[in-house]
Amino acid sequence: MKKYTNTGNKDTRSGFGAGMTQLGKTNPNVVALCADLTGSLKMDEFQANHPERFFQIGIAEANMMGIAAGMTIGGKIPFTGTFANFSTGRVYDQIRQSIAYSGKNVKICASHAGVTLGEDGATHQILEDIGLMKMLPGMTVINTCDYNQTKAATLAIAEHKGPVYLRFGRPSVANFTPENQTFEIGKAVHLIEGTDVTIVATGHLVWEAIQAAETLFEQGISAEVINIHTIKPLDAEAILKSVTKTGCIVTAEEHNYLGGLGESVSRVLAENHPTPQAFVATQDTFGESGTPAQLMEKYGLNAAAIVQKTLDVLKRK
Amino acid sequence: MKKYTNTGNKDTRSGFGAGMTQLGKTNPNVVALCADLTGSLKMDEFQANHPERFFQIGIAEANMMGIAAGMTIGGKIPFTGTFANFSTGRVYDQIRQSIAYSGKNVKICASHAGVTLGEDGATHQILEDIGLMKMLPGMTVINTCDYNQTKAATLAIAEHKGPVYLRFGRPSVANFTPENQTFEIGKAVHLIEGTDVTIVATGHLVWEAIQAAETLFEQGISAEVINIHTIKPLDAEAILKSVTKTGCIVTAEEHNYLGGLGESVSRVLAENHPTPQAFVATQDTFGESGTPAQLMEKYGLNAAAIVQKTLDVLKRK
Amino acid sequence: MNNSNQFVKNSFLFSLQRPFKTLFLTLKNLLPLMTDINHLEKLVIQVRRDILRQVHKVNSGHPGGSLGCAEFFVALYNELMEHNSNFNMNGKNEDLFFLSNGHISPVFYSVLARSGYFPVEELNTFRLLNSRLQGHPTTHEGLPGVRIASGSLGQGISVAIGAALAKKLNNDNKIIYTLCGDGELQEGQNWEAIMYAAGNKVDNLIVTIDYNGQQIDGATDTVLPLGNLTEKFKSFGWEVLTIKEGNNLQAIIKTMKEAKSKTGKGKPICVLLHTVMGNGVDFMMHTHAWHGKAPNDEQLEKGLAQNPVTLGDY
Amino acid sequence: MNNSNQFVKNSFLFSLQRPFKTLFLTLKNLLPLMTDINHLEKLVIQVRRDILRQVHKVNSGHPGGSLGCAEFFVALYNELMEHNSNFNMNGKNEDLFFLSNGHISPVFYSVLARSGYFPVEELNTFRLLNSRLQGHPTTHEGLPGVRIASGSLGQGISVAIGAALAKKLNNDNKIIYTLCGDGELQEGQNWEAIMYAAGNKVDNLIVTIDYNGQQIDGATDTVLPLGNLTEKFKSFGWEVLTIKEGNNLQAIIKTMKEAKSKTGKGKPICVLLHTVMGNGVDFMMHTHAWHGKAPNDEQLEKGLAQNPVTLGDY
Ligand SMILES: Cc1ncc(C[n+]2csc(CCOP(=O)(O)OP(=O)(O)O)c2C)c(N)n1
Ligand SMILES: Cc1ncc(C[n+]2csc(CCOP(=O)(O)OP(=O)(O)O)c2C)c(N)n1
Ligand SMILES: [Mg+2]
Ligand SMILES: [Mg+2]
Repeated sequence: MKKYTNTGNKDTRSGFGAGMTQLGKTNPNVVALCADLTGSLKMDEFQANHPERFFQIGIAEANMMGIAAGMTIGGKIPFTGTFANFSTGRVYDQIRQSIAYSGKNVKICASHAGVTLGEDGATHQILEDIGLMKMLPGMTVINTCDYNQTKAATLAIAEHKGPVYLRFGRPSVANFTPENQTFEIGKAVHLIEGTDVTIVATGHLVWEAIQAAETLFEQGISAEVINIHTIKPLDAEAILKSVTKTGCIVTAEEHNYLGGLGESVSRVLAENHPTPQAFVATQDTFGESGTPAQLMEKYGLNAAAIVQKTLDVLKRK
Repeated sequence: MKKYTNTGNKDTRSGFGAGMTQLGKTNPNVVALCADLTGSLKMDEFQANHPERFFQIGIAEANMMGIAAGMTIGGKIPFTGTFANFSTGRVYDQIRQSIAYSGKNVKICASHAGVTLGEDGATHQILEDIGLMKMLPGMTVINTCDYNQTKAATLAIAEHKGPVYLRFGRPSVANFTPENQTFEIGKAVHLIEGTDVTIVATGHLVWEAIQAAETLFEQGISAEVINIHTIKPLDAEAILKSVTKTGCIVTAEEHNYLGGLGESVSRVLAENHPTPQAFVATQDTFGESGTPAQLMEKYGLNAAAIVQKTLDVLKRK
Repeated sequence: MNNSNQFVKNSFLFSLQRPFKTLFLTLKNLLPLMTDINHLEKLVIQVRRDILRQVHKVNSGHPGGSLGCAEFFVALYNELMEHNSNFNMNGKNEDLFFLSNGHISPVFYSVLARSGYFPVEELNTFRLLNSRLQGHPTTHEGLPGVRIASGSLGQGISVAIGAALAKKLNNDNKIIYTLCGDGELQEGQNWEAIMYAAGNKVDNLIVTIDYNGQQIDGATDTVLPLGNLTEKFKSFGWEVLTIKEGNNLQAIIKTMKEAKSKTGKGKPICVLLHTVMGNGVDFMMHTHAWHGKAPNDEQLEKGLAQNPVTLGDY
Repeated sequence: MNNSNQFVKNSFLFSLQRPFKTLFLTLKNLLPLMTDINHLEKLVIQVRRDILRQVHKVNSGHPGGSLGCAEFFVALYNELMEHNSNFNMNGKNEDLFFLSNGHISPVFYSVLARSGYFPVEELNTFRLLNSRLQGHPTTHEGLPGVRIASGSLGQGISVAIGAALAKKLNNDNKIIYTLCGDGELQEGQNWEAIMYAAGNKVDNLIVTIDYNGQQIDGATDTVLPLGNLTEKFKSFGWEVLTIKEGNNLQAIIKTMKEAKSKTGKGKPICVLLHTVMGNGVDFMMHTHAWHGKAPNDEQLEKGLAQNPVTLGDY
C-alpha cells in the first residue's frame, strides 16, 4: 500500500498565505481584500509587500463581496479573505447576485472552516459552507487538505476565470502532498489504490482517510483513497470508476452530512450506479468549543470514525 | 388510480395569508413581521386586523430576523414574511446564529420561491433555499403544494415549538388537497398508490406529479406519488417503504438539483437501500424572466419532465 | 455647509461682483445649449413612452421609479457621462454607471438602447423568455451597457466602490456613477459601503439617491422613516448635494456637473435627487401604487397621450 | 441638546438655586454609597482576575475587550439592572441585557457567575469541551443568564430591539440593555437596527458602545474610521450620551442612570462608553494586541499581581 509521509505539521491557511505572497510577486492584477482578519488569514505578507493592492475593508463582509465584484471591472483579480462563516452564510446573497450570477472573477478564500477552528465555538464553526457554495451556478468549490495543496490551489485559482470558493482551516495538520505540485481544478487525486471500499475525503479529512486506510490494511481490508479537493465541479468519473471496482463508498468531510460532499456523491451514485455509502461528517448538529483533536473525535471526524464507517458499509455491500 | 380534482387555481401565498388571518384571531402570541412586501406576502389582512401585532421592518431583512429572534424572548411567536431569497440567502448568518443556534421559535415564511415567480427574473428566483435551510441544525423545512395545504401548514407551525422555514410561491396553481386538513409536520402524504416507480414531489411539483402519474398510467406504468411537504425532518421511512416496493424513484422539486430534496433522498437511499433515482429539478443554472408556465417548461419542472425522467429511470431499474 | 457657496469658492468667479457672478454662473450652467435641451426633453418623453410600453406589454415591471428617473438617465447618458457605447466590460478610460435599484430597469434599458448600446427594437423583448432584457438588469445574458446584476437591493454602492478603486489602481481618472433607491437605503450594506467610501477617500464616486419618498408598502415615512438623509451622509463623511427639482433636466445637469467638479477632493459625493415617482403620467404621480404595477390598455393610452410621440417608438 | 440640562428639568431640583442644585446633583449621583462603591471596585478587580485566569487556562479567548468592560458589567449587574438571577428565558418584568460583541464572553461569564446565575467554579470550564461556557455566549447549552447566541458580530442590536418590542406588547415597562463593539459598528445590520429603532420609537432600549478605538487588525481609525459616532447616532435620530471615563464606576453609574431617566421619551438611547482595551493590566492596555490573545504563565502572574485577590478566586 502506498505510504504518505507527514513532512511536518502546518496549517492550511499558511499555505494560502504563501500562495498569496507568491501571487503578489507574479500577478500584478491580483488584489487582496480582508475584513479585519489579516493575521488570521495570513495575508499580512501580501499586505506588507503590496500595500497598494491590499484593501482593508473593516468588519463588513457584505461590502467586501460587492467591492470585490466591482474591482473585477477594470481587470483585477480580487481574493477576499475572512473566516468561512463570514465568507459564505454572512454574504450569500451578495455572492449570489454580484459575483456568481454576474459571473465575476472573484476568489472567495475562507479560513477557519469547520469544527477544527476549535475554541471559538459554534458561531464560528460553519459546517454548511460547502453546501452553500456548491448550490451556486458557476461557482467552483475547493477544499484543500494540507499546506502544500492549499498553496498550489491558491496559485491555480488565480489562473481560472470565474468565481471560486477556496476553503481551508486553522489548525496545524499533516503536510504530506508534494511541494510545488500542480493543482488541477476538478480532478480527483488518487492517493491509495484499493479494491474493497472507496474512501473519498476532502480537506482535513484526507489525512485521516490515509490513516484509516492503513488501519484497515492491517485488518486485511483494501481501501482506495481519493482526495476530492474539488467538490464542484465534482469528478464523478473518478468516483464512479472506483465504486464500480469496490462496490461501496465512504465519504469524509468536515461538514454537515446534509448538503455537502456526501450528498453530492449520493446523487452521482443514485443517478449512475446505486451503491452503499456511509457518511463521515457531522450529524446535523452545531459544533462547540474544544481543541481540534477533541472535536474531531467527538464529532466523528477522524481516522477512527472512518474505519468504523468503513466496517459498517462493508456489511451492506 | 386515485384521482384529484382541482377546485380552482389559487396561489399558495394566499393560503399563507389566510392562515395568518386565522392565527391572528386564535393565537394572541402570534406577531407578524414584514420587510416592505406586505401585499406580496398577503399579510395585509393580518396587518389591518392587528396593527399592534404587525411590524413593518422596512427593507432590512437581517434586522427583521434579529428582531424576530428577540421577540421570542417575551413569549411571542414571530412570523417573518418576505421573498424566499431575502428570507434565506440574504440572512443566512442571522438565521443561523440568532434563530437556529439560539433555538428561537421563529417562523420564517417565504413567498416567491423558485422560477415560478416569473418575470422578475433570476435575482429573485432562489433555487437554493431548501438546501440552505435544511443544513441548519434544528430547522424544520416545509414546502407546501397548494392553497389549502399552505393554510394548514401555517396553522400547524404556530403550534410547533422551534424554528421553521415555510416555503410557498407566487403563481396561481391547482388547489386540490382537502380544505381544513390537518397538517402533520414531517409526515409524507401518500397521494397515489403505485408499483412501478416512486415519485416524490414537493411544492408546486406535487400537482405536476399527479398529472404525470395519470399520463404514465395511460402508458401502463403504475406510479406511486408521495407529497413530501416536509423536507426536514424527512420522512425517510415512507420513501424507503415505497422504493422497496417500486425499485426506482423520481424526485421533483422547484430547486437546484444540487443540495435540495433530491440529494437528501439520494442520501437516504445510499445509506439504506441503494436505488436508481432521477432528478426533476433545475440543472445548476440561474432562472430568468418569463411566465411561470414557460419557465417550468424550459427548466424541466412540469408533468412532461416528470414523465420523461420516469421513463429514463425505469430503464435503469 | 452650503454647497453653492462652496462651488463659488472653488471657482475663479469668487472674486467677481455679485451681479456678474450670477450671470456667469447662469451661463455656465445653462450648458447644454437650448437646442440640446430641447432634444433632451424630447428624449425624456420618448423614454417615458418606452417605459410605459415595455411594462404594459408584459403586464409586469416597475413604471413608477422608472418614470421618476427618466430625466436623470437622459442627462446622465447624454450630458454627464463620458462613455463609450461600444461596450467593453472593463470600461477603461470611460465613466461607468451602476444601477443599484435594479427594478427600474425599464428606464435603464430605454436609455441604453437610445444611446446606441443595443437595438431599440430589443425593448420589445423586455421580460420575455430568452431575452437579454431581464426583469432586473444582468450581465448574465450579455446585454451591452450592464456591468453588474442588480435587483436584490443594497448591493450597488459596494460594487461601484470596487469599480472606483479599480480605476484608481489603473490610473484611470474617469468617474463612477451609481443610482440607489431611497427605500433601498434601509439595507445595511449601503451603510457599510458609505462608511468605507468616506474612510478610504473614494472620491471618484458620485452616488445619486432617487429620493422619491416612496417604496413598495407606502411612503418611506410610513414604512421606515429615513430621517434627515443630508445629515446622515454628512455624519458619515460624505459631500452632499441636493437636486430639489429632480425631474428638471437643467437642474439635474447643473448640480451633477457641480458634483463632478467636487470629485478628486478626498470625499465621496452623494446627490439627493428629489424625484416624483411616476413623473410625467398624471395618474401615476406621487404614489407608491405604481411602484411595480403595469398599466392596462386604457391606462397605457392615457399615459402615451400625455407624452405624444417625439423621436419614434420602437 | 444638552443632556444634563434635560436631566435637571425633569427633576424637582430644577427650582432650586444653583449652588444647592450642584450639591444635590452630586449627592444624587454619588449613589451607590461609598461603601458599595468600595465593594464594586473590589468586584471589578476580581472580575479582572477571572478574565485573565479563564483565557490563560485554555490559551485562547479575548482578554482585551473583556478587561475594558469590567467596570461596565459590574455596574450593570450590580447597580443598574433590575434583574432576577433566578433565570427564566422570557425575563418578564425584569431588565434584560444582550451582549452583541460575544467575544468578550470572559467578562460576561465572570459577572454572571458572581451575580449568582451559575456557580463561580464553572468558570473553570471556559472554552472546554462539553462546557456551558462556550467561546462565545450561547443559549444552546443552557447557561443561565444568556438569552441569545452571539459571536458573529452585528446581530445584537436587532435582537435587543425585538426583546424591547416584546416588552411593550406585554406592557412590561422594564428596560433592554445591550453592548456592542465599536469595530462591530462597521457591520451594516447595526445601521438597519439603528434606523428602525428611531423610526419606531423603541425607547425602552439603551445601547452601549464599547468605544475602545480598537479592533483586531489595529485601531479603528486605521482599519476603517468610524468618524464622529455622536453625529452618526444623532443623525439617525437617537439620544446620545457619552461616558468619557468608561473605566470609572461612578462615571458609568451616573451616566447610565441618566440614560435610564431618558427612556420612555420616544427615542432609543446610545451611550458611547470610552474604555481602555485591556484596562487594569498595564501591558495589555491601549493596544489591539490583546484583543484575542491569552497571557502566558508569566504574563498571567504579572496581571494578577496588578490585581491582588479581593473576593476569592474560583
Ligand atoms: C434585498 C431586497 N429586499 C426586498 C426587495 C423587494 N423590493 C423591490 S423594490 C422595493 C422597494 C424599493 O424602494 P425604493 O428603493 O425607494 O425604490 P422605489 O420604490 O422608489 O422605486 C422592494 C422592497 C428587493 N428587491 N431586494
Ligand atoms: C461577522 C463577523 N465578522 C468578523 C468577526 C471576527 N471578529 C471577532 S472580534 C472582531 C473585532 C471586533 O472589534 P470591536 O467590536 O471593536 O471589539 P474589540 O476588538 O474592541 O473587543 C472581529 C473582526 C466576527 N466575529 N463576526
Ligand atoms: Mg423610493
Ligand atoms: Mg473595539
